[in-house]
Amino acid sequence: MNRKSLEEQFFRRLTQLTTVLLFVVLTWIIATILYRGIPAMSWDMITKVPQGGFYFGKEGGVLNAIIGSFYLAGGATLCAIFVSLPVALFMNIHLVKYQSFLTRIRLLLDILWGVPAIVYGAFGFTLMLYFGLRASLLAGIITVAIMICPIMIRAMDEVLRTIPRGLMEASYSLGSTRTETAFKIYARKALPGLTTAVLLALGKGIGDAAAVLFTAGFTDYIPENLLQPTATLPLSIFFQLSSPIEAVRERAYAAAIILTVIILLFSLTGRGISTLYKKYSANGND
Amino acid sequence: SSSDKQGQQTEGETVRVAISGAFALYPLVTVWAEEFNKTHPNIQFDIQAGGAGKGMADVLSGATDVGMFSRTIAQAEKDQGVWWVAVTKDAVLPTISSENPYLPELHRQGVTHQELSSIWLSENEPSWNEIVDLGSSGNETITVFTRSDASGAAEVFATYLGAHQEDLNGVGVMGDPGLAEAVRKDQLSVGYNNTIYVYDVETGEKNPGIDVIPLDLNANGVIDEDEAFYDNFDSILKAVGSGKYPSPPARELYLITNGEPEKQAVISFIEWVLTDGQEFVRPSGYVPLDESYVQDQLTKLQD
Amino acid sequence: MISALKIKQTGSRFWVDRISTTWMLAGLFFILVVPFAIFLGLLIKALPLLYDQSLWAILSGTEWSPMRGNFGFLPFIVGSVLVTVLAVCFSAPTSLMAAIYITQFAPKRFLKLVHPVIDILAGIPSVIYGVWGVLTIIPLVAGLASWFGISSTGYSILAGGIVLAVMSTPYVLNMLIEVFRSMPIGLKEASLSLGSTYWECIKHVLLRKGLSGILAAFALGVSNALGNTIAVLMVVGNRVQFPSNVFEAGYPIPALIANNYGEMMSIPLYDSALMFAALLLFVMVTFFNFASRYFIQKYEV
Amino acid sequence: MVMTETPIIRIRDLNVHAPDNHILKNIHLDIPKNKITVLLGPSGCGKTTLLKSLNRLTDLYPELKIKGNIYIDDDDILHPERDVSQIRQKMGLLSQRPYPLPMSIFKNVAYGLKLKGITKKDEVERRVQEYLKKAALWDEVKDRLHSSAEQLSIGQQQRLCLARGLAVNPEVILADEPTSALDPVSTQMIEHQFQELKEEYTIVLVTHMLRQARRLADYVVFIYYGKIIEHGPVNEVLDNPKEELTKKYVSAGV
Amino acid sequence: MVMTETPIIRIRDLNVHAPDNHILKNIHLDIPKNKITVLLGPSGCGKTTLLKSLNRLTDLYPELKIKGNIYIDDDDILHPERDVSQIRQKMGLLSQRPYPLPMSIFKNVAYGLKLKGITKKDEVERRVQEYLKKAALWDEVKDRLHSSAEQLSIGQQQRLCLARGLAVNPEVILADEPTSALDPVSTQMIEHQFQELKEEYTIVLVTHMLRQARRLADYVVFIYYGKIIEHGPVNEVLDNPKEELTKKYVSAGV
Ligand SMILES: Nc1ncnc2c1ncn2[C@@H]1O[C@H](COP(=O)(O)OP(=O)(O)OP(=O)(O)O)[C@@H](O)[C@H]1O
Ligand SMILES: Nc1ncnc2c1ncn2[C@@H]1O[C@H](COP(=O)(O)OP(=O)(O)OP(=O)(O)O)[C@@H](O)[C@H]1O
Ligand SMILES: [Mg+2]
Ligand SMILES: [Mg+2]
Ligand SMILES: O=P([O-])([O-])[O-]
Repeated sequence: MNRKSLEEQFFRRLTQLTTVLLFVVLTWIIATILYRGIPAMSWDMITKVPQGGFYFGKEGGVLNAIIGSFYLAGGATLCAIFVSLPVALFMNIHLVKYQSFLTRIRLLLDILWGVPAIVYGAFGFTLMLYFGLRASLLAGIITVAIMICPIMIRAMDEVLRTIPRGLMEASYSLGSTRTETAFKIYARKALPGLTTAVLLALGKGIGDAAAVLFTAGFTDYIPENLLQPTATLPLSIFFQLSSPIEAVRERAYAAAIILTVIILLFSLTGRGISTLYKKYSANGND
Repeated sequence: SSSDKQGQQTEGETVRVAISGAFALYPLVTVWAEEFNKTHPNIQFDIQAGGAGKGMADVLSGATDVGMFSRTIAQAEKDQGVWWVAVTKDAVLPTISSENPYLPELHRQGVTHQELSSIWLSENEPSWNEIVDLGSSGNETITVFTRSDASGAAEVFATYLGAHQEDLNGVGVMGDPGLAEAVRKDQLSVGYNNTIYVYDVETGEKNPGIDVIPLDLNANGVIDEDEAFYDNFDSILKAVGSGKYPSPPARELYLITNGEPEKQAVISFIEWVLTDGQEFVRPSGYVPLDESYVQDQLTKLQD
Repeated sequence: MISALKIKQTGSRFWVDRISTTWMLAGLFFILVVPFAIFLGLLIKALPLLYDQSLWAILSGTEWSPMRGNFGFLPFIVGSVLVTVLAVCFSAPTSLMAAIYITQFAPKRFLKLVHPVIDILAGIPSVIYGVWGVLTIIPLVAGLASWFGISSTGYSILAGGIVLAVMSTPYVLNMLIEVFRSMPIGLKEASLSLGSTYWECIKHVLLRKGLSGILAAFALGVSNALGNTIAVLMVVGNRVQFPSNVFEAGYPIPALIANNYGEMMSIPLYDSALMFAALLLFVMVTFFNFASRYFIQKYEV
Repeated sequence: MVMTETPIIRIRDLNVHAPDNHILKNIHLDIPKNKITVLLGPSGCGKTTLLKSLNRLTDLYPELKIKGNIYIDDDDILHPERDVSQIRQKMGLLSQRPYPLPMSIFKNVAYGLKLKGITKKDEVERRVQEYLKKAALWDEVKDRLHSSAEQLSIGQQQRLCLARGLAVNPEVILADEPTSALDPVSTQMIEHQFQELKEEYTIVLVTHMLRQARRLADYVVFIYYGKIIEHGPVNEVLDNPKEELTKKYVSAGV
Repeated sequence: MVMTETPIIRIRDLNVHAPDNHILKNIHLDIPKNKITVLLGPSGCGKTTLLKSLNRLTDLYPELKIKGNIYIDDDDILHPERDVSQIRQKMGLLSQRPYPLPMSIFKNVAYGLKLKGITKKDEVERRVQEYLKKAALWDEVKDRLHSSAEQLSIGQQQRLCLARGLAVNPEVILADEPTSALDPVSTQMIEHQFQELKEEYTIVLVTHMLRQARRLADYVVFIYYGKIIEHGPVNEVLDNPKEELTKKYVSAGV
């Protein structure tokens, strides 16, 4: 009896400690960014595009990259949702009967998680040249969307898998079609988890520079249409970090703060919306 | 902001010129583009760094108009029809931490070509007293750093040592700033950096924490008067310009295109870079080309 | 009366179902084509190298000097495996523990706090992780090494593993949180009302119920780690060698690709070799996933 | 089943296998229209599986292998190509374990209406109220129609699912122990409801309460370990069972 | 409750609130030792919530606010610092909705034994068999003890949970409609079981079957909308109810 409660106490503490440790590390990273970035932060950073010699420590900001990242990550995430949500639902509703087929699909998707972003970049680059495109917002969106789709699908899939079969039965016995079951019941039931999946993929899409290095190009201007090249924050940060000027490297952290704030905004709105829609559902499936 | 830029447009349609390539040239080209824009507001430059090789690949595949390039152009690349023009020079310097315990000795004695080779090319890393005469002390091994990413600087430095980048030993660190940082932190290490990563462009002083190993060019065991030009940015740039600092590891930096440039915007930009543009080179921490050399390059452009 | 059951297949519901099913199928088809396309693309590009040298020579070779035509991949394979194994050893248990704490022990609003933090971390560019690693992990590892009496620059397999672990944590942790969050309360009730302690309930019931999800999260974490480039290459030392301990530098495959993709045009067979590297990584990930599938299936009830 | 009525559902040679279990064995059964057919049998004998087969919900369980024919309208619904979603709308199943949809109480019922194409707001409200009343749930939930249905008590969930199931207005109601979690008063009301419904609908009911069977059934089917042991009009089977097994079961009457 | 026996559980001023619902109102109740106390009341009146409070399973629902005192052997279990796992081991709850643990049938029962520290293989096997027999499930599952418990029929799951609950050998058994999904034969066997158990255990039983209450109960508590309306020895409450509400409920008897 006593041993049991000791064990319980031990693991409670252990998991707590691990969590604290993990969050110390994680906040440490965020703190590093803040610590180095705040001094370099200025209003110009978010209101101006780079002026001459920005990468030499002169005036300007990263508005081009902010807008570019919004366009690119937003566009790619939307495209990816457009593909991923239906696919994940399809797997868990239309294909429940074909478990072995599902296992294979999951295998393929998992493999895609392991393809380096740079290979997606090269892949997108080849496609882009094949279609006679130049580095552009469009090419970037397509590449990034292809890159984050597997992440989104698999993360969604893992969430949808936990929904009890009985709910599908309930929906079917009312005469719902599979589509209705998918989008009205399943998507709703799993909404917070789906949001997590989307945000996870968005993170990858907004933060990974390698794929866009090849396909989105870079520019100090704000793109006006899909065929123009676009700047992105990770690339902008990358270039600033490679500058010989200390002050510019510090600015990279300021840019990282901006990126952090953008993700935070996405995160809060995304999760906010999902709780709003999900208020009728208790936590934990039956 | 961008609307300002477009507001200045007076005539003609906007032309976009895409440039990509070497990190070494990236800051300077952004300055050039900005200055050039003042007189040619209808040209928009899209400039990105990514390494010399990326510039080459992009140019050859037609993904960009102009490449920035920071090492000698390989035969395989010439065979594919690349066209190039030198636009400025800079140099790669062997660097150490300013905390290095043997700094005074090093400054006095310098290192010879052969000693450098033994540091970067021999399988077993030498100790400090094999490089400099330190009496009984200095038997710690030298920590050798090298660039991990395929880069012009590394290739030029390796060429100086009679090798290729892939032959350089050492822990590979990404990027010039990364290498400088690694060298700065490890008292017993050596590395190599582009000049602008060693000296502060504004003050001309060496950046804190980092120092240069002078080259003992005549291998006489001491740094002579005319081998001592590492004090500040100006003197090293002058030495590079005059050829006192050998090339390699000094090098020319190029703009490249796929075949001879045809786009009018590209031609006039390169022309401007070789003429008016040269005045921005020195303040940015690069070495301007000789007058006569510029003429060479210009004729190259004109035929 | 029987015809009462015959329903005309008309109406918007029917069409919506048709259209959306087609759309779903098209999406699935599209996304399933991608791995094959990537595989084929890489294979085609890697063929010149395979014509030039025997596969065995490439895989078992230890010499890497493209200029001289030596393409030995063994050190890279070893580097990749080591870094990934280290990363998983760090991130899997911590993520699991943290997910358990966050979903089971901590007050509910803690999760609300945790979520944005995780989202942010998933989105921080890998260069930033790399720089952070250089600033903090490298000295730490160097110090640790000297404590063990080994001299190390800090740029090492261990540093790579740590940075990689931190980077894959948001993915693994997020998925684990979802796994635990979706556990039916009734299941907990069932175990608790038998008089199990909360921990016993977690250990015997929740972990088992979530087993396939947990393993899937780990497997995805591994895949993700195997393919990570920039951040790792900034701290791992990029030295073509077989590290004799974790404090030595190594050279994982993605780092090889990222370091050299710029130069591949200029050296014969180089592009082919780098594409082969990507292919190799692809095959390794595939192999790993097959293995983990097998493992998961074996342990599912 | 010897009966004068035309059967609405004809089950022929139905066999359902699980990997380690032969769940239903050679089921041959006709289900008459506008009658209440009650399935009786010990727990685990395969009643739920039979109901699910009628609706092809067995599709959701890959481990189940199902063979045989089920004709509705001379149409074999077990045919793999058959599109089942309309069949399911005509045959509402009230599952043994109630599963509220992840929405509010109101929307749970409105969902069924929406599927039928009823979307006008006041019409929906009127109907929701009507069905909740039919299911004897209205009084308890009228003040919290818009809170989550998942937090209802089990008995309330069962009634909610009944209301929802009635709202889609199926032709055949397959009810799997629909009053198992209900108190006598609610049970009475629901039974009354069923009696009214049978004028228009066909009802297949699973119950463990022999008295309920007596009160409601027109026909009774007694299943034992996956086999139909006896079936026929209620008084024949319950009052004069022919088989030994049936006798034993009936005499245990609770 | 006016009673001569020493109460094993004393509930004082228990109030449970949900955000939009006052579920239990001022519950004041003594539960006698070694007797069967039956909780009666319409669906949704709060019976399950009351049982869960006794076990502090209400902790799992953050939306529920619980106030008051529950003394077990003079120990207030609602005290936040109180270690509940011991309490829970003393008071086995059979939940209304059976939840098999995600393991084999055998392990489901063995799990309870393991918690008690019984791990010797043949001892475990013997006991698993014993409890499965007690729960009237052995015959049905003896050939597939090692297949997943989640695929059992609902009634089988209910009996499995009973077997599992008995295996931990609690002092108080809180049974929430333990026979709701069972056929008459199994129900009889389980009731018989309870009657034997009460020699050693205290049993609190929720049921909707008045006959079951009559057969089993020593004491009866009638709850209505979260309030205790009437309680007392079984014949007093069921045969001569004092309150109008109780009368109405009892007369509906199914
Ligand atoms: N977690 C919760 N949140 C909000 N309301 C709840 C919650 N749990 C129960 N309720 C409400 O409390 C009331 C009592 O529920 P409880 O489950 O105790 O009823 P019950 O008497 O067991 O009914 P039944 O016989 O149907 O099982 C119900 O009206 C129910 O809707
Ligand atoms: N998916 C499944 N896989 C394996 N066995 C199953 C599955 N579903 C049901 N069974 C088994 O088939 C038998 C019949 O189950 P079913 O649910 O049809 O019983 P039931 O007559 O409805 O019982 P109850 O009255 O307890 O609900 C049971 O022995 C059960 O264990
Ligand atoms: Mg059943
Ligand atoms: Mg209840
Ligand atoms: O210009 P580099 O970065 O390639 O030296």
